Amino acid sequence: MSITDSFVAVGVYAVLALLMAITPLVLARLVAPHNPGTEKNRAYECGVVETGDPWGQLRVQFYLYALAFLVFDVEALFLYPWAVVFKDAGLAGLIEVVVFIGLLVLAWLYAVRMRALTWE
Amino acid sequence: MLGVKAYAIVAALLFGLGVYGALARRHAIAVLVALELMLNGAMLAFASFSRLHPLAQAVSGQAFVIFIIAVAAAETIVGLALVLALHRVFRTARLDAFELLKW
Amino acid sequence: MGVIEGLFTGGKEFVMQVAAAWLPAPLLVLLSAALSAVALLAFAAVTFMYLTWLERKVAGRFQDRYGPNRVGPFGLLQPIADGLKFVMKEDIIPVGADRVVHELAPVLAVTPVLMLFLVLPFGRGMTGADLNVGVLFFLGVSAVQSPVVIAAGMGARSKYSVLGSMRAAAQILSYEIPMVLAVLSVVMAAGTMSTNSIVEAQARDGWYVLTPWGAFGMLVFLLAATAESNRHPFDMAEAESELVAGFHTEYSGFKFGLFQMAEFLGGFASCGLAATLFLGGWLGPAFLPTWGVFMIKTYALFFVLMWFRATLPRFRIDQLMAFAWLLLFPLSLLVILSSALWHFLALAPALVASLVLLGGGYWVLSGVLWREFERSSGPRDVTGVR
Amino acid sequence: MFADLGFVLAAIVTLAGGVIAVGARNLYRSVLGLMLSLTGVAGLFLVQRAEFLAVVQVLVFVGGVSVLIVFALILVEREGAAMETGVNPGLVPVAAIVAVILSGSVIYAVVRSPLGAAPPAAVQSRDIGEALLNRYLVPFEAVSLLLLAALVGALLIAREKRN
Repeated sequence: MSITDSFVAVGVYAVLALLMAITPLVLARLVAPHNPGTEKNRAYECGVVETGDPWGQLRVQFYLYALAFLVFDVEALFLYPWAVVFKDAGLAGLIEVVVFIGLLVLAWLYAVRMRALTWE
Repeated sequence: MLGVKAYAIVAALLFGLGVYGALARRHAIAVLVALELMLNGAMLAFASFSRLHPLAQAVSGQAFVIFIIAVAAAETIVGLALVLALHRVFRTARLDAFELLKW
Repeated sequence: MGVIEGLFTGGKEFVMQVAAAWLPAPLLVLLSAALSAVALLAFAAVTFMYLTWLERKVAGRFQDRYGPNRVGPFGLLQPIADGLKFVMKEDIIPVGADRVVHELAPVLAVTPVLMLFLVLPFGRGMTGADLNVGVLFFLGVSAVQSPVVIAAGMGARSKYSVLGSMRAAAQILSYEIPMVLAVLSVVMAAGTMSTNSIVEAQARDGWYVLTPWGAFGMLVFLLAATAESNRHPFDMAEAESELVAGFHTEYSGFKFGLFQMAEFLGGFASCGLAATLFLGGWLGPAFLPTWGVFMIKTYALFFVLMWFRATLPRFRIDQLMAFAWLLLFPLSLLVILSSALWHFLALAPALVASLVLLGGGYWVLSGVLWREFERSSGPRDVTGVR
Repeated sequence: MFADLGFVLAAIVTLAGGVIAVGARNLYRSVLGLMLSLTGVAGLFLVQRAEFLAVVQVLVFVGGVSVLIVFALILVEREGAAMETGVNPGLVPVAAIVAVILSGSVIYAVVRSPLGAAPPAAVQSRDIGEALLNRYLVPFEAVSLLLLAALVGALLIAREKRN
C-alpha cells in the first residue's frame, strides 16, 4: 500500500468499524424484548426514588485538569515535529527545545504550587 | 482531485456559520463554540491555500495552522475561565444578563 | 516457515491477484483497504471475545478458583453465551435521558478503539495503514475516549453516570500527557513516527527497553495506558463500591457490551503499541513468524495488566490524580531529556547521566508524591461534588 | 476520484456539525455538533494529505478543547433544564446579514479567482520540525510563553478562593 492512499485506508476502516459497532445494536433491537415501565425506567439510585437533578454540582477541579491537559497537549504537539528531526537538529535544536520545555515546567511548578493539580 | 476552490468555499461557509453563532447566540459558552468554528474555518483555509505554493515542500501554511491551534487552545482556556469567573459574580452565563454597562 | 509467515500477507496478495482480473484499478484500491480492514476487525472481535474469557480464567487462578468452566470445554464457549445474552437483554433507557446521546455513546466509544488497530504493525508488512504519523494517530484517536465517556454520562442522566463520566474523563486526560511524552522519547530515538519504521529502527538500535530511558519510558507508558483504558488499579470511573458502575451504569445489553469491548480492546491495543515501541515489535527469533512474535509480546504485556487487576488495591481519586501529575508527568519529561542525552553522549557517560537523572528524579518525585499522600491520608471528601 | 469522494463526505460532516453547533438549543448537543465539525475538518486535512494536521486536530480539539468546554458547561449550568438556550432574537437578522456578507464575499472572491487545481500537500512532519527550529523559532518559543501565560491567568481567574 503506497503512502498516497493512506486516507482511503483510514476512511474505509472508519466506515467498517462504525458498521461493526452498529450491527449488534440493530440486532439487539430486533431480538430483545421491549416492555418499559415507570419503575423500571427510573435512573438507578440504589433502589430509592431518585432525588434532585443529576446534573453535576461538580467542583472547578475537573476544569483545572482539563485546562492543564490542554496546555501540555499543545506543548507535546509542538515537540513531535522536533522529535522527528531531533538527530539532524543537533545540540542547537535541543537547547531551543529545552528552553521551550523549561517555560512549561515553570507553568507546571506554578500549577503544583497553586494546588491546582491535586484534589483539594 | 478537486481544486483549492472547493476547500476554500467550505472554509468560508464554516467561518460564516461561526460568525452567525458568535453574534446571535445567547449563552457565553455557545459563543465560544462558534468562535472555535471560525478558527477552524481559518485553519482549513490556511492548509488548503498552502497547496498552491509553487514549492511542494512549502511549510508556511501548515506551520500557521499549528500556531493557530496553539492560540485557539490558549483562547479557549482563558475564555472559559472568564466565563466561570463571570458566572461566579452574576450566577449566570447568559450574555443578555450582563448589562452593567448599559447605564 | 515461509508459508506460516506469509499466511496473511500472501492470502491478501492472492485475493488481490484474482480480483485484478475482474475489477478496474480504482476499485482494487478500495478492495485492498477493505480486505485489511475486515481482517483487522475480525481479529479485534475474536480478541475481545477471548480476552474476556482469558481475563476471567486468569483472575480465577489468582484467586484460587476455576473461572468460567460450564459452557463448552474449559468454558471456551462462554464468550458466545455472553454475546447471546447481550443481544437478548432488554434495552432500558432511563426516563429523562437524552435518547440520541444514549444510543450514540456506545458506538462512539468502540469505534475509535477499533481505529487503534489500524496502525499497529502485526508483523512484517502487516500494518493496516502505515501512516507516517502512525504513533501520533494512535495517541490522537485514543484521546477521543474522554469526550466519549462524557457523552456516555450525559446520555444517561443518572448521578452515578454523570459523576463517573466526569471522573473518567479527567483521569483519561491526565494520563494522556505522560503517555504522549513517553512515546515522544521513542520518536526521538527512531527519528520517525511510523510504527513500522520504529520497529525497523529497533533492528538497528536494539530494543529500546534495554536503554535506561526506554525502561522508564515503558514503565510510564504502561501505567498511563492502564489508566487510560480505565483498568484496575486505576478504574476510578467504575469503582463499584462507590459509583456502582460509573459512566455505564445505565447501559444494558449490547450497549454495555460495547463499553466493555472498548475497555478490553483499548488495553490490548495499548499493549500492542508498547510492544511495538519498546519491545521491538515483530522482531524476534527466526523460527517464529513475525506476527506470532508480536502476539506473544502483546499478550505477555496484557498478562501484566491482568496481574495488576488481580493483585493491586484501587487508588482513591485524589491519589490517582496526584500520581499522574506529580510523578508520571515530570518523570516523562526526564525520560525525554535522558533520551536526548543518550544520543549526544558516549555510552558510558550517557549511562551514568541517565541513571543519575532518572533514578534521582524518580527518588525526588516519589518523595514529593509520598508527602502528598501523607498530607491527604485519612478519610476525606473526594466525591468532587459540592 | 477518492479524494473528491472523501472531500464531499468530510465537507458534509463538517458543515452538518457546524449547523448543529450553531443551531442546537441544547448546549451539550451544540458541543457535540462542534466535535462532529472538528472531526470533519480533520478529515478535510487528511484528504489533502496534511496527515500531521489531521491527527493534531483530533488530539487537541476533539480530545482537549471539547472536553474543556463540557466541563465549563457543567460548572456554569447546574441544572439540566437550563442547558436549553437559543439565539437572541433581536440580533438574528444582524448576525445573519454579517455572516452572509463575510462568507459570501470570500466565496465570491474565491469563485471568481483564477485558482487552479493544486497537487495535494507534500509537507512531512520532518519539514514542519525544521521550520519550527529555524524560520519560526521566535513564534515557537513565544507559543511556550503564551501557554505559560494562559495557564497562569486561567488558574488565577478560575480557581475558587478558599472560603
